[in-house]
Amino acid sequence: MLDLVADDTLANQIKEICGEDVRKCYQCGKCTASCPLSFAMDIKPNQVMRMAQLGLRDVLSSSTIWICASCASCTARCPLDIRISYVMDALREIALKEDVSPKEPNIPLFHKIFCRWVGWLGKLYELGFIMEYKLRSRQLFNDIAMGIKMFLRGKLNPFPSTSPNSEVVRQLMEKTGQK
Amino acid sequence: MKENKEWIPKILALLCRWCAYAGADLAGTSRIPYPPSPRIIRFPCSARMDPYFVIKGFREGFDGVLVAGCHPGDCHYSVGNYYARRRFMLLKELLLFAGIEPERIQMRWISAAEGKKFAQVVNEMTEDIRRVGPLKLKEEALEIILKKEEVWQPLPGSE
Amino acid sequence: MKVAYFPGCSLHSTGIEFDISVREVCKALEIDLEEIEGWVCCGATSAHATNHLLSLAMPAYSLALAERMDVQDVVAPCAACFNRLKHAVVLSQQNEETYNKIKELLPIPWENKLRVRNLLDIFSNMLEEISSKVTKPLSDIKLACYYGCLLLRPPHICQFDNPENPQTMDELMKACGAQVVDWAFKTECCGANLTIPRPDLVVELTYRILKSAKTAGADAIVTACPFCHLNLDARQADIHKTKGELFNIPILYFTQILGIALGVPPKKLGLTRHLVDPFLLPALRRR
Amino acid sequence: MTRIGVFVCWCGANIARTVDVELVAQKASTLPGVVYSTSYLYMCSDPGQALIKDAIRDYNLDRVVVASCSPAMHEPTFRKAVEEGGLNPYFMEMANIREQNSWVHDDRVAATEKAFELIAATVERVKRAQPLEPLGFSVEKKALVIGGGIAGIQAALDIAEAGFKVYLVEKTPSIGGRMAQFDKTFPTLDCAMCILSPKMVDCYRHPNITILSYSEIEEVKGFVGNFEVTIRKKARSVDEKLCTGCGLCIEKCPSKAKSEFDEGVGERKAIYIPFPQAVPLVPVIDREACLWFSKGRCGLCQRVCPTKAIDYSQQDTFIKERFGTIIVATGADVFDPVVYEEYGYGRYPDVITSAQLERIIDPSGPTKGEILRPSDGKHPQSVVFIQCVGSRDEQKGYPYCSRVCCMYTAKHAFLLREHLPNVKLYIFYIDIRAFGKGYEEFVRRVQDELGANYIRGRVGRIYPEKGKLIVQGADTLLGQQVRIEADLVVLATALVPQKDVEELARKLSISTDQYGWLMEAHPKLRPAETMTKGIFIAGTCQFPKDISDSVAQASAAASKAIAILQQEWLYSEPVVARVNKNKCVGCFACKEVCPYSAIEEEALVEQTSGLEKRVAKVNEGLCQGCGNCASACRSQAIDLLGFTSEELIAQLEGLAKVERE
Repeated sequence: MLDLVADDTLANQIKEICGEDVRKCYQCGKCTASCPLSFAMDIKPNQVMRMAQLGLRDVLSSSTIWICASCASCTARCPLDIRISYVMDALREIALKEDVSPKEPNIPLFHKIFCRWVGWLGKLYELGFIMEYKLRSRQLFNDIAMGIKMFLRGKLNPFPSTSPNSEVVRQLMEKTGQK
Repeated sequence: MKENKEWIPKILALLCRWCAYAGADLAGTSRIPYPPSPRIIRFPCSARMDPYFVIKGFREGFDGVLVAGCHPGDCHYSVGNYYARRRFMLLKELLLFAGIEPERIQMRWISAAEGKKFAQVVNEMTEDIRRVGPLKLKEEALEIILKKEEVWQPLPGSE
Repeated sequence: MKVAYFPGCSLHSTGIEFDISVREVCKALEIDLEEIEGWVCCGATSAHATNHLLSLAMPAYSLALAERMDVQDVVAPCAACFNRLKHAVVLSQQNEETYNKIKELLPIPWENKLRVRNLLDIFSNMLEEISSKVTKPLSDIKLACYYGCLLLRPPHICQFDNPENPQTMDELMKACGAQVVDWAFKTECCGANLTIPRPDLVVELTYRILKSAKTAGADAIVTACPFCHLNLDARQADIHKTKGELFNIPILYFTQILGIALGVPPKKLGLTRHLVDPFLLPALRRR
Repeated sequence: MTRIGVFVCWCGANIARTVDVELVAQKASTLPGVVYSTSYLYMCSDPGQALIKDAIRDYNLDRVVVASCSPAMHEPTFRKAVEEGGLNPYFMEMANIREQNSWVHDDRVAATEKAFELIAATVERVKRAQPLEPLGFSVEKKALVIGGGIAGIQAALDIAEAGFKVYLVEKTPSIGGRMAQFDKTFPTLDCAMCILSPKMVDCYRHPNITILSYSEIEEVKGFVGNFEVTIRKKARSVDEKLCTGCGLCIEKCPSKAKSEFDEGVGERKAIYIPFPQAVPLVPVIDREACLWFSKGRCGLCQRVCPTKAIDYSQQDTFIKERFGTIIVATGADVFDPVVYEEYGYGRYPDVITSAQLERIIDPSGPTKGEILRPSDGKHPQSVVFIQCVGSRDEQKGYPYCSRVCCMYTAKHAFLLREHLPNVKLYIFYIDIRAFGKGYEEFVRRVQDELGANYIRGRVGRIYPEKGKLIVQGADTLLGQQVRIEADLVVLATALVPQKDVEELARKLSISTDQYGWLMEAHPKLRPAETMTKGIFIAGTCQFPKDISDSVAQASAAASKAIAILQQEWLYSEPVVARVNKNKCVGCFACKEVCPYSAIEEEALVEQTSGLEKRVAKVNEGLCQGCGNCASACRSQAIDLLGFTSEELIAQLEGLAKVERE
C-alpha cells in the first residue's frame, strides 16, 4: 500500500522548466490512447501525469520517460491542451539532474554522448558518436551489417565535419548546465 | 517615484451597471482576488460617464481612472458605449496634453460574464500605475486641466 | 527566391541523399539555397530530452547567424531540424521571458525576425509552377506519403498542415503525376532515435507503418525526414529477421520523386544510396 | 439636516471574515450626518429588515445606507424595507462591500479600510438623494415565445391556459424541435413522439396560440409591457390557408436534398414536410434544391396541387405585433465533430454522431428503425461509443460538460441491445454523470443487465482496416492501451449554442456568456429570467439540459411571464432624464444622441422677458435612462434621476476625501 502524502514539488519543478501545469490533467487517458509506444512503457503516459500531480518521484525512474520518442501525439490531442511531450522532457531533465538511476540506461547514455559530440564539434559526427555509444553500451555488434551497408553507400561519413562555431556550442552547454 | 510593490494606487472605476459592474460582481462571486485599488461607482451606462467625472477624479487625487462598459454591440442601450468611446478618445488626448500619463486613464470593455477579465484589468492597471507612481499634478498642468474643464464641458455635445 | 539553408547534421551523413536531391530540385525550381555560414547542430532530440533551455538556444544561434544574411526565410528540409528551429522561434514569440533568457545566452544578437519553413511548405505554395515544369510525370507508381511526427507536431509549434490528416505531400506527389494511396499511418511515429538504443521498438513501429502502406497498395513510401527514412529503409532487414515478413518497399525522399518528375537524372538524386533498392520499381527502372 | 442610518451586514462570515464590520459600523457613526450605525449578521433577513425599519422610527432617520452585497442582489429588498419603514424607497443607497470587497481582497486591514471608504462615499451620495416615484405604464396582454421546441411549446401552452394570447415563432417549417427527432427518451424510455405530438397539436388547436412557423425575429423595440416586435415570415412558397397537407406535391417532386431532420443520413424532396407529425402540416419549398427556382423549369407540384396552394411568387412578409413579455426558447445546436480529425468523422462513413444514430434507431427514420451502418447497410456487430466529443475539451471543443451525453449514450446502448441482441457495445467515458431521478439506476441497468462495456478512458484515434474501424483507446483502469475492432463508432457530441443566437440576443438586448449561452439573471435564484425585464429564457438556449429540466424551466418562465401579463399597470424604476427648463438653451444636442427618440421639443415663454424659447422635454414613456443626454448637455440642464451629477460627484468626492496613509 502506498502511504500517500501529496506533494507539489515535482509539479512545480516541471512548471518551472517547461511551463506546463500537470495539475490541469483530469485523467481522460487520451495521451495513453494516442501513444505509439505505450505498449513498451512500464507506466502509461496518463499515469505519469497522475504521479506528477501527486508528486510521486518514482516516476523519475520509470522506463516511460526515456522510451517516449517525443512524437507529440499526446500533445496534439490532449483536450486540456497540456503539452505532455514537454512534461516528459522536463521529467528527463529532472531525472538527469538528480542522478536518478534510469531503468533504460542506454537511452540517457545515448543523449549524453550525443550532446558531448555536438559540444566538441558543433555538429554531430554520426560515425564517431555511434562508435562511442556502441562501445560504452556494449552493443558493439548490434546493427553491424546495417552499418557496413550504410558505410558502403556513403551514408556514414568517415571524417568528422566541424562547425567553426563549435566553441559557441560548448559555451551554451556550459551556461545551461549541460552535463 | 520608483516601482513600489507595497504601494496601492487608488483607482476610480466608473462602471456601467449592465456589463462591467456585473463583471466586477462576478469576480467577487467567483472569488478572483485583485489588489484593493479600485473604488467603483455604478453608472447606468458608459454613456452617462460625462468626461467631467474623469477630470474630477484626477483633481480629487485619484491615481488613475478606469472607464468600463459593455463590449461594442452589446450595449444595453444599443449605442451608449460608442458615444462613450468617442468621448474618451478625445478626453484622453487632452489629458495626455496636460501631462497625465496614458497609464492613468484606461477604457476597457468588460461583459457581465467576464469576472476574470475584470480582475485582470485591475491587476494590469494597478501594475501600470505602480510603474508611473502616485499622481503628481503639476500646478500648470492643473491649470490646463481646469481650463480644459471649461473647454471640455460642451465637447461631448459635438458628437 | 533566395533562402537561408539549414541542412543539419543528418543531411551531411545518413541523410546525404536528401541533401543531394534537395539541392538538385531547388536548382531546377530556381530557389537559391544559401547555406548558413557556421551553422551548428539544432540539438534535435538529445538536447530537448535533457535540457530545455539548451534545446532552444542551439537552434536560435543558427537563426541569429542567418539574420546576418539578406533573407526572410530559413529552410530546413530535415523534419527534426525544422521542428527545433520552429520551437525556438515560436516559444520565444509566445513568451518574452523565454526569448530574453535565450538572448542572454547567445554571443550575437538575435531578433527572431526570420520565418522558419520546411520544403513541403514552400513547394506546396508553388504547385502550379511545379506542375508546369514536370516533364516526366510518374503516372505508373503508387506512393504512400509518410509525414511522420516532427513536421506536424506539436501543432502549436509547427503550424503546418493538418496534424491528423495532412495533405501537402500528397498534393505535391499528385502534381508529379504519381498516384497516392489513402492510408492510416501517415503521421504515426517511426521511433526516431530509439533506433540506436532500442532497435526492437523501432522494428515494432516501422513494421506497423510498412504493413499499413503495403496493405493500402503502395509501391513505395515517400518521406520528408532523414530519421523516418533511415528507420523505414534500414530496419526492413531486421523486420524480415524477427517477423519473417519481407517488405522490400523502397523508401524515397519526396525531393527524389520531385526531381525525377522535373527531369533530373536519377543518378544525380542519390537513389543508389538507399538500402532497399528503389530500382526494384519498374516505374523507376525504366528511367 | 439629514439624519442617516448606516447598516453594515456581516453576511454570515462572507463579509465579517475579511472586514471588521463592527469597527466599520463604529467609525461610520462619526461621519457627518450619520445619527445611527450598527452591524448585523444578515441584514437581508426578516430581523435584519426589521432592524432597519425600527431604526427609521426610533431614530427618526430620513436616509439609509446599507453596506452589504451588490445592489444587483438586494437593492429591491432594501428599497422595499425602507419604504415599509415610511421613507421614500430612493432614500436608500447600498455600498457593495461583499462582491467588490470582502470576496476579492484578503488583507483584512485594507478591506476594512476600503469598506469604510465605500460607506462614507455612499453616505455623501444618499444625502443628495431625491424622492422618486415609480413610473407606471400599461401592459400589452400578449406574450411572444421564440422557438417551437419542447420548451417553447410548454411555455406557450402554460400562458395560453392562463388565458393570454401567445405567438409561437419557429424558425424551421414545423414546431417540435430536437425532441421530435428522438425515438425514445431517457430514463423512462417513453416514445418521444407519443408525448410530444399531442402537445404540438394542442398548440395548433389552442384558440390563444398563434403559430408562426418558418418565421424569424427581425426587430425588437420597446420594453417590458410594451415590446414592439417585427417578425419575418419567410416565403414558404405554399399558401398555408389553401394547403390541406395531402402530400401529393411531395410525392411528385423529382428533386432531392439531404434531410436536416434526419441529420443528413436520409433524404427529403425539394418540397417537403420535415416529418409526418409536423405542425403545421404544410410543406415548404427549399428554393436551393427546387428545379423551378434553380433552373426555371419543372413546376410539377403546382400542377398536381388540388387546391392551388403552391405559390412560387410568394415573398417574405413582415408582421408587426406588440407583446407584454417575451420568452426565448431557441434551443441548442449539436457540435460538429469534424475538427476531431483523429476520429475521422466525415472521412469514414461509419463514424457517426449520436444525433445521426438517433435517426437510424427511429422507426420513422431513413432506415425505418433498422440498425444499418451507413457504409454498406449491414447490421453492426460491434459498436463503440465515445463520450465527451466537444465537451470537456479546451483544445478542440468547449470546457463545459454537456450534461446529457452520458444519458443519451446509455439510452442508445439500451436501444441497440434491443434491436441487436448480440451486438458488442463499448462505451468510452471519462466520468459518468447520471444525477437525475432514475438516471443512475438506468445507467446501471445498461451496464449490468444489458452488458454494455464501459471503458474508462478516451480514444486516441480511429482508422479503417479491412472493412472495420480500428478504435485505438485507453482503459485507464487497466492502465493499458486498447484496440477495438468496430463496425460503427458513435460520437457523443456536445451541445453548443445556436449559431445565430448572438444576433438574436443583440436584438433583444439580453446578454450571452463566454460561449454564447443566454445569460440568466441569477444562476441560482432567477434561472428563467434575463437581466432585461420582461424577457425570460427556457430550455437549452441557456445551457445544455434534458427534456425534464427544459420543461421545468419553460413552466417557470411562463409563470414569470403570466405574472407580468396579469398586471394592469407595471411600474418601473424612475431612472429617467429630466430637463431643467430654465437652464436649457435649446441646442438639442441631447435629442441628437438619444437612442430612443425620447427627447421632444417644447415651446416656453420666459416669464421675465416674455420671449418664447424652445426647450427640451423628456418623454418618460420612451426614456430608458442611459444618461447619454446628460453627458451631452452643454449647459448641464438635463440630468438623470437616480444618477444625478450631484449624487455621483458627491460619491466621487466622498471616495477621495477619506484620508489614506
